Amino acid sequence: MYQILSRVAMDLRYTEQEQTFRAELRAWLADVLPSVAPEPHRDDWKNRRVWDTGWQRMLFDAGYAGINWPKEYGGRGATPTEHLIFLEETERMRAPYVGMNFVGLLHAGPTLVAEASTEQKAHHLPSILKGDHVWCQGFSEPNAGSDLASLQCRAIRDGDDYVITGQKIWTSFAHIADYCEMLVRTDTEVPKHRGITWLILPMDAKGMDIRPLRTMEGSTEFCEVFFDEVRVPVANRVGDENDGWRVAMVTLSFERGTAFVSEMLQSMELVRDLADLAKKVTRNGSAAWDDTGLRRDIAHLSGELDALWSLTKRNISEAQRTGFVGVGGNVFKLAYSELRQRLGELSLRLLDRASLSLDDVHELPTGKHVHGRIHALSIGIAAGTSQVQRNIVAERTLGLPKDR
Amino acid sequence: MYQILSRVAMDLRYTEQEQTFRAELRAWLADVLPSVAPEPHRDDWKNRRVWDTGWQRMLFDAGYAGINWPKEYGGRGATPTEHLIFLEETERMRAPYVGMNFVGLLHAGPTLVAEASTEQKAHHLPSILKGDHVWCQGFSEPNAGSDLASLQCRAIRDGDDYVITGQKIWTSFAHIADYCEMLVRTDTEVPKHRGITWLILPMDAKGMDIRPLRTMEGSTEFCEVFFDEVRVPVANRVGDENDGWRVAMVTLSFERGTAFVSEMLQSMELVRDLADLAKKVTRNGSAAWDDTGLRRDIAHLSGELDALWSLTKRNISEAQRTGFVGVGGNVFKLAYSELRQRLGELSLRLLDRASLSLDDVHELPTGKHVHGRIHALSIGIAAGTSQVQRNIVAERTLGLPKDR
Amino acid sequence: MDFWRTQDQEALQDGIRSFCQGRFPIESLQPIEATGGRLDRAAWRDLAGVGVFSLRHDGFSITDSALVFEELGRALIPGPLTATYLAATHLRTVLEGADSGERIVGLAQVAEPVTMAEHLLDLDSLLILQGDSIAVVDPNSVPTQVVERPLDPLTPVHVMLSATGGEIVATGDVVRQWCREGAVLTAAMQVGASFAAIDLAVEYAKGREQFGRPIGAFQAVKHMAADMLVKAEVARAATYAAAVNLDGNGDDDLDRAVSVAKMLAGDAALFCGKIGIQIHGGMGFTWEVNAQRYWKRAVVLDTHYGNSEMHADALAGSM
Amino acid sequence: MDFWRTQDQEALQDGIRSFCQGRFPIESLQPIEATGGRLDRAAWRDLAGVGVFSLRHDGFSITDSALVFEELGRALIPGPLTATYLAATHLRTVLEGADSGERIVGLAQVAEPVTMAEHLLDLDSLLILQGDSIAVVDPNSVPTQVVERPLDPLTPVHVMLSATGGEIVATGDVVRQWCREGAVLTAAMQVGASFAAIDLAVEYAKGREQFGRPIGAFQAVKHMAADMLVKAEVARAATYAAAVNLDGNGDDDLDRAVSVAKMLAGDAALFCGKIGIQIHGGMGFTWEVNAQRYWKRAVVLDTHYGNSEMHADALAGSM
Repeated sequence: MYQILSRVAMDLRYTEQEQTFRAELRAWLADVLPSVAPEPHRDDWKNRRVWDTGWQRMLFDAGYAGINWPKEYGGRGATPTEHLIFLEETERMRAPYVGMNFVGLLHAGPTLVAEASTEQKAHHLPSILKGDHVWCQGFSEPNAGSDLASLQCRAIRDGDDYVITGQKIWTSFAHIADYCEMLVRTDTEVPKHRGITWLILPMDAKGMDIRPLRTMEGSTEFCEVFFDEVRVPVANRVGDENDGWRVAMVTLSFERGTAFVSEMLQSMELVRDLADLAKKVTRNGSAAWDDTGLRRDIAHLSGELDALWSLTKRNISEAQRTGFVGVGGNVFKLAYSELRQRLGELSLRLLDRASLSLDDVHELPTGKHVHGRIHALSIGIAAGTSQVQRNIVAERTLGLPKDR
Repeated sequence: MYQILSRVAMDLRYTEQEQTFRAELRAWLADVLPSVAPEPHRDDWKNRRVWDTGWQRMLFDAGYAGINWPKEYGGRGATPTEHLIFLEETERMRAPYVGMNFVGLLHAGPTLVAEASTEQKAHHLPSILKGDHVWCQGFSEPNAGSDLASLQCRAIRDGDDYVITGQKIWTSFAHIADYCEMLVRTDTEVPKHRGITWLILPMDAKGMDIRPLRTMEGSTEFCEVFFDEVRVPVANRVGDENDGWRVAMVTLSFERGTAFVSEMLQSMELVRDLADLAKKVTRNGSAAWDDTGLRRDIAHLSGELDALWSLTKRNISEAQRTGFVGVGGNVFKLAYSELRQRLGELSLRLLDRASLSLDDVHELPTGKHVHGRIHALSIGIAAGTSQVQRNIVAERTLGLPKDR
Repeated sequence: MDFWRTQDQEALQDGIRSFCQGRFPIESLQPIEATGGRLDRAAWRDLAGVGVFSLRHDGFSITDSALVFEELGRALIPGPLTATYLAATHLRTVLEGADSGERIVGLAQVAEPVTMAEHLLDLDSLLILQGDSIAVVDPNSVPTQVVERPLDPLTPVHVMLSATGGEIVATGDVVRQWCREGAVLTAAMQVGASFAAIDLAVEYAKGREQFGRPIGAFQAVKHMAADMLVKAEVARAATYAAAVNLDGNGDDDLDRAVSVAKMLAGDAALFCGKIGIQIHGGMGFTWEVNAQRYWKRAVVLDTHYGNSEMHADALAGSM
Repeated sequence: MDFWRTQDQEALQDGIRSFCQGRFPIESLQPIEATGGRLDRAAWRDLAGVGVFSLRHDGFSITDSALVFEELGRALIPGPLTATYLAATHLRTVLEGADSGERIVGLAQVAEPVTMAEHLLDLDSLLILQGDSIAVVDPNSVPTQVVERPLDPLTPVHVMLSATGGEIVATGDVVRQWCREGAVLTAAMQVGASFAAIDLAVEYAKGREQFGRPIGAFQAVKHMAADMLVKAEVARAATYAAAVNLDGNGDDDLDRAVSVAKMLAGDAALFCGKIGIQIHGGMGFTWEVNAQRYWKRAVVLDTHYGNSEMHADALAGSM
């Protein structure tokens, strides 16, 4: 009754073109990675900057910077699948991560590409791609987290400047960044989404107080930033005054399904390592892996990760077809957050007393599992809590009525 | 620094007096149970009535009817702990359940005790205790479930009668009951809680259409009842007109922590039986019980049930001290509902193909586990969904703000 | 890499969905239950008529078939769908007429603690799967005992008192492939049933008002619905991936991909069935509302070609 | 049967709670972390001063002790509390001064994959528990390796490179009873930490506004908080029951009652710690907010006297 019209089929394999891309990338990585210096200590921010931006410059010189940026702005214009391959290969070869270039490359840069003036683009885009400038993000505030649009940090027009007074939080690498993409309130009289403006803030402006915010693991990449009459030229505004909410949301539509690829690959390795550890660790005289319950739980997680990898490929394929990822992105994050919590809990049960150390103990590779468990506590909070994500899925995808 | 003032201690053991009560009850049960006829078929409502009320009469004659009712109204005036013992012993000896006497004994009767007139009490209480009259409950409506107070079934005063038109649902045993405790709307102009009245409806009144409501298991104890100008004398009103919400809620404060005792005891037996079954059933050539994961999950459930039994004793002790159960009742139901779902899921995994039959298959005692799994689907719905229970716990106990 | 339905596939799936809605509307299930779950041969032939059983010989892929079976699962169509499809695909000459709907073929997998055959009274041929061989027997000849009250009234079952004998019609690689395809097509049905349960619950949550607003406006209900969707979407990705791999268009280990699909689709269908009932409140527990039918079917399908736990164990074995 | 706190017990527990709030306010934890989790001997003596370690010799029961330890857990008081209490109770003559706070006694249980000692630098005596014997060693004499970054900065740990030697000070029944009491008192601390995590999360949810209302008005947050309370209350019932049974005022199997308590209190503390962080959102992940401290302590306490899973296995063994 139904006819087969074309021989096109769903295909999880990479095309010849994609394989060529992978082979070239892999060859290049094999060539250059030995020359990359060892990673600096996690709290040595000065040298981390040198390391992160140095790697970015190497990518730039080889034509891999801004892999998913349009060619006309200096990017490679790669497809989402090529982006996936890029992330796969750099992870597999243990190349440096995007590190402190992430706001510039993945958020501020794409926003500038979409919304900035010709001059702004010319000034900022090349320096982001080359690793010359590091960006940070000034969006969240102590009282504007899940409800970002309620932000209060005030910018008042004064001649050719905006004068900013207020506070931002969760600004990563603020102490080391050159620029900050900032959302400020420029009109308090209108509904909250309509009085927000998007600004480029040079981090050497006067009147800022940057205080590191220590996480529960003791790391200090996040900062609180206090603004006391900080002046930013009106020329640094991107988009119209009071149109900043739209400008900021533009970037969300850039999501091509690749946001969690590196995380995913690490998680898959983490589960494999956990299985290996279970084979090594003894419990009551035999390998922990002999415990069918533990084994089944690890295998279940491993299977779920395979499925999330398939979901990632679906999201990327959808992006390739339609230009954006639909419900898949939220679904992914919800499933992934929950899975990582279970993985973390399982890890700690296996480690038992070894979980009391953040570092490896006794020549057992346990530190990564403890770190992974703590990291898991943050996944369902950062970039939209699971509670907010569920609302989005329920309201936008399933069409359930808004709360009010 | 602290001193021991008295030798009173928390004690989980039964006092001598309680042990005497138990011994007498046990002796009586051993004496009479052999004379109780076999339980009629589950859908043979006529004979079920005879059986249930016959047992109630035996309890009455022996002084065990209305175990927790005040003595002045014909009850035994037992303490909550004695009530617990009563439920333990009747369960252990496999005596008949309260069956279709439950609305009369556990809800309508206690409401009459608290709120009815002397004439109403004199007319109804003895007949409930003796098993002469069976009661049902007409509270829920198709559009008034979790939000019971929004009930619409209308009663209009006409001389010495109320004239009832509307619909009720989830009225168990309506087709066999003599009386119905009913909530009707007598004022539509006031806030919803303030226009409700509590009536005693004789089930032989004209104008009712009773239709059995089949459950997913195929059983038919629940009914829908349709009212078309059904006349009930004003003399049958309990409490004031429009004060019915308060009258109905009075019974909630009678909760003495014993509501789920029989359920609990059955669940504990179910888990023991599941463990036994796991020792009997083979999987890949060895006993399913050899699977550490399955075994651990069963043991965990078993331990949780022990804890819920302890919680039950705490609730009962609190009732004994203070006259009512605080947060413990809601906590119990939430934990118990969730536990039974997990138990049900675990059972079906063990049964695998045997779960496709509601009855035992192949001489394996599997039917009770399948039934138990289906029953579990209802526990978190009946008598307040888990969602409503969580709201109550969060708002009343933890003091979190109301939604609106 | 392209892991999104093609336009052809979209048309195929939409077409089957329309067919199912027309020929097997969800309201038709209660009358079937009243007959003891007996199959309607005319309806079965209509299934064959749209090509459900002959997909592979008509040139459609396993992935195409999974899309079709997703719709059969969504519509809760009763009957030995996978067995007849697989017989038509792999035993075409031995079991003539399976593809045309003339021969209804069932399959019973020898299992612990009990071996059960579904729809026995309506079968023309019964296959018995044991280890890596499949035998065919006359459904009337095997000693069985009827189950008086099946869990799913749309899936009548008999206990098989003996599961030996019959003529061996497939062994080894054919049977292994059969089981892979059977598991993936079952997973597809589980995925379809999951989405149907979600649709029903969401529809109810939009219309049902309590406390002055639709219950779907309450976060508790919203979040349950969102969790259902998450499980179903993840299971769907795994199921499609397994099918694509079976079609030779992937590089994954086949058995692993199949186990991931069956494991997660089983979890999803049971979860969505359960939460669908919960969202319906008391009505979810009634015969008249379909919510419980999705849960019951989920229980049945979980036991086909290895339940969720067995597939998790299989995954563990490969790690 | 009377399973509710007596007035005496209420006074005792309230008194200890006031003491803890005054002497160990929650704000005092950060400064202790800055010292590497070193114990303050004066504070330790004050604990002894209110009788925490000498409860049993002062005539208090195990149940009374559990109520006291619930408060110590609620306040997240660092240090080898159970070990010093048990030493003062069961090894009074061998380890003089434990009850008066002059001798800080720790205990390391030989475990797989690694044996660790907590608070080693502050111990006067280290007990090593292996199987059913306890030996005492000089904390300075055992070969150890410091853990540079402990998970819980309030619980500094050393890996023990060897856990042999020392003088055997207890065996058999004494050790079995020791482990039961240790597990129950740890469970009590887990229960206390659970309730403290709930209180903190609820307080935050009442004050924190998003979308124009306190986040505690959202069902999602409410239901998480309710689930925390359910876990904590069930664990508390199990813990008190185990203590009452150990006091001889119950008819349950002692080992079973203890395992139920430790299993559920461990689950509860980890769950409440985790959800407490989630309710706090980003702030829950910061050093400055105490939410994460409850979770970290929950991880530590779960590893004392057998973790939750081990106790589930013990229960299985008895079925």
